[in-house]
Amino acid sequence: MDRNDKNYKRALIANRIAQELHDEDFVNLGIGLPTLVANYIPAGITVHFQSENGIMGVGSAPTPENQDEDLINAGGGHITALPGACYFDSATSFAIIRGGHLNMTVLGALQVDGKGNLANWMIPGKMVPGMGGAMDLVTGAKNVVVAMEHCDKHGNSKILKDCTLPLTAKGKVTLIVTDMALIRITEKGAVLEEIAAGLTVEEVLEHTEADLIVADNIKEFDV
Amino acid sequence: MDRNDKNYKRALIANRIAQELHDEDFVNLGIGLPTLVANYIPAGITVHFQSENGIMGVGSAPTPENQDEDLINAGGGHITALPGACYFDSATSFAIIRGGHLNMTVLGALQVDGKGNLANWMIPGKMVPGMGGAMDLVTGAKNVVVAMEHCDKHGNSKILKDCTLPLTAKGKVTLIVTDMALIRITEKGAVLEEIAAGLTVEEVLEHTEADLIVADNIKEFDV
Amino acid sequence: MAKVITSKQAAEMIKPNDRLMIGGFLAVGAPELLIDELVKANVKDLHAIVIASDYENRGIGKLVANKQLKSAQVSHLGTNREIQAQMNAGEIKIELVPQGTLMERVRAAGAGLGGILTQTGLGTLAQEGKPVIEADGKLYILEKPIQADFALVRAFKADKLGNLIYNKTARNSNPIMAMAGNITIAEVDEIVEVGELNPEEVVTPGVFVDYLVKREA
Amino acid sequence: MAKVITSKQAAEMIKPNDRLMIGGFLAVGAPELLIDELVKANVKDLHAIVIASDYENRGIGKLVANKQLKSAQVSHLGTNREIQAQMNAGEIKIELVPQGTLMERVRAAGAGLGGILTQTGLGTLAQEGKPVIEADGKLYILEKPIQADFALVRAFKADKLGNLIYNKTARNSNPIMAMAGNITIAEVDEIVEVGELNPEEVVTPGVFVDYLVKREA
Repeated sequence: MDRNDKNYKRALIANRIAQELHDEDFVNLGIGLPTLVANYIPAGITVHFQSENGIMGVGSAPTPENQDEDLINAGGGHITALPGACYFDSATSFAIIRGGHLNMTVLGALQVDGKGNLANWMIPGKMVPGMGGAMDLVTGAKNVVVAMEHCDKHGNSKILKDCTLPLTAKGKVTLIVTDMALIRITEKGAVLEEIAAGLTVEEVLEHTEADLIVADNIKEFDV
Repeated sequence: MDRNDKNYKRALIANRIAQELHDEDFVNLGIGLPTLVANYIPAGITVHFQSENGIMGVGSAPTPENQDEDLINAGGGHITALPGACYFDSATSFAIIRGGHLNMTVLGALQVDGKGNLANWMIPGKMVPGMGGAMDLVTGAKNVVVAMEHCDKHGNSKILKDCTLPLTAKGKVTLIVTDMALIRITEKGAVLEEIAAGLTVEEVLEHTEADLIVADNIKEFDV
Repeated sequence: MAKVITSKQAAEMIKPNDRLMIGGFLAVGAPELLIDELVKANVKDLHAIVIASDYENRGIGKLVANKQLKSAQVSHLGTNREIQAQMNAGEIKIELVPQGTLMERVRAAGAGLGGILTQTGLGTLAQEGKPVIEADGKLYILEKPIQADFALVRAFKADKLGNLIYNKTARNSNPIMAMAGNITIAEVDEIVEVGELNPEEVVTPGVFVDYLVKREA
Repeated sequence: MAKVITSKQAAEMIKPNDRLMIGGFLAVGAPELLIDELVKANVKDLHAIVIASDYENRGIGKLVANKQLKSAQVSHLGTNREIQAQMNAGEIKIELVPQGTLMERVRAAGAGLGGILTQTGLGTLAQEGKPVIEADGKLYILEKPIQADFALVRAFKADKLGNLIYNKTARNSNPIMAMAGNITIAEVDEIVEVGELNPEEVVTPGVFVDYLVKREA
């Protein structure tokens, strides 16, 4: 295994996040890396995946010949519907999201900070894709998990003291999982609870701009 | 015919109101006298009746052996559903009502006044049944038609200068039809447009507390 | 999976001072079995959120007759003399809420809204004590969400995931209340296997439903 | 009865400066036939209310590519470079609206609400220029209804009364927009006789639908 391999990192992050799931959780996964979480559901538990375009019970991707043009996820990708799935309109879909009925949402980030602020929807003057459903998801889900690489391609920390990009939501992130660390946002601050195997706490702190509280019982990822 | 017979009066009022309906109108009828309007739909037009407990396409009353315990109107009476009827939840039902999607609602009144104010939901210290859906209907429907006897049992006008009972809504009534008169609430005031056959304008004015503008082309009810 | 429990187990979860949304319209679509069990358990000091107070011997009227309600948010009392008597005697505190407003306030709780603006009730007693807000030149009453510890609803069929479908006008307030209870318990005629409901036909997604109680045949 | 018209007749109703809600999510559930006809008619200066700007050759992206939009209220532009280019060039005015807020604002228009309170967007750019209101100790953004002259929606089947059902995730924004258009036009695969739809299964009651356009086989 190559710790610097992008696919290795993504698998590590997705796998660790999957361990946070509980039986019968209702979960929304953002596009990209977060989608991979579905591949690592712990044995013996059932998790229900929602997609904000109007389905609960998202199944795996269909084979090309089984694609249905009227059945997609919020990323526009073809999906299947599991037995027991149901369809609903967008207002109901966001009532589920905003009404606190999702146990978890997993999203990518451009930046996140120690106060639980998240920026993932625009870079002024450069990229303005719009927030889509991200602001609703981050504001409404019980647990808001950020899945991302710890540093950007220049090696700079994406976990800042203060986000500098326009926010998606203020103070709503509950957990950050990167290829280096698991950081929980608590009332006391951002707590470094786990580090990836082979790393030292010092290495993680060095690559993190935000102030971290190092947990007494700090552990290695168990994935 | 006996002009003082209650059933005659009710039939007259219902019949006259029915002439206000247009083909393909969506209508909510209150319980009691307003319900009778459905019996006088002009030939050649189709009217769709909603009941606020969650149905569009109310049909006539069932025979006792065809009653369905899960199929009632807002008065609690058994109904039938016409072909093409559909069921919806109460929030959608009131979205129809409050969103201006009904062409007409017909309600009874304890009092109404020349400004289009309506009181029909409580008599302080005496009768407090609650407003049910009346406030929503009167606020939301495009045309709010009051169906009632012109005077109370003591012979006093129910069409007042100002309502004295707690209001159901302010300034929302568009038409008042009684056993004596048809009065339209306009921006200029309450206009006496029609009188029942055999009455004089003076008799109507005598029995009406509210100030009325007598229409130039005043007519007799054509029912 | 929604957990299948007995009506007795359901009633045992409910404690004095709990806030209950109870579905139904003049007792049609009311969870009669759950109500009967609550009457048996005789839990007092409950707060009810209901469209109407139904009849003394049907729907939530049975809780009224057994004097289990200390307060209610309700749109219509006209079919139940007992609740009017208790109200006049100061034994039950009633907040009368226009029915459409009641449904939007319940929906707001389920959908995570902090409130809604409505013209229903403007210039009437329903406006009393509520903020009036101007928006785009018009006045509106700001109506706040109505929360509840439990939503007790009645449906026709459930699958084991808690997806619900209803029967005719017995649907009424049930789907809206199902969204809004902290814990939602659905009393149903039938529980079918996962996959047996048409996914297009589901009215209440199972995500809103915590427990199922099956009516006896 | 909803009036059955051709897509051409539908497009002819729409004039410059009209406000159009158009259903669909990344073009799934978009009324493609109506959009094509609008492109043909080449009506300019339209305002669009849409979840996403879709793709240059699918959904409302086609109206963008043909430069028929002067402005839009939309939650996501990421799949359409053309709209981003037009935005950067000042040719189209974009109001970005969080998707859940967008749906509630559309629903508010259809349901006669003066607005809704939401925490989505608090402390972000989405809050700019909007009233912030305190209710029960929490802050909320007051979001106003979004009105439209026309709602153009896509459904699977209609009956002749305009009752609609949808197919899978092609449902998305369509039922909400159908409630809210001053005039609602539904593009459907099939029109069946009155009574052929199961009344329990109808998603959009016909009262919301003015015109039906049947897709060619």
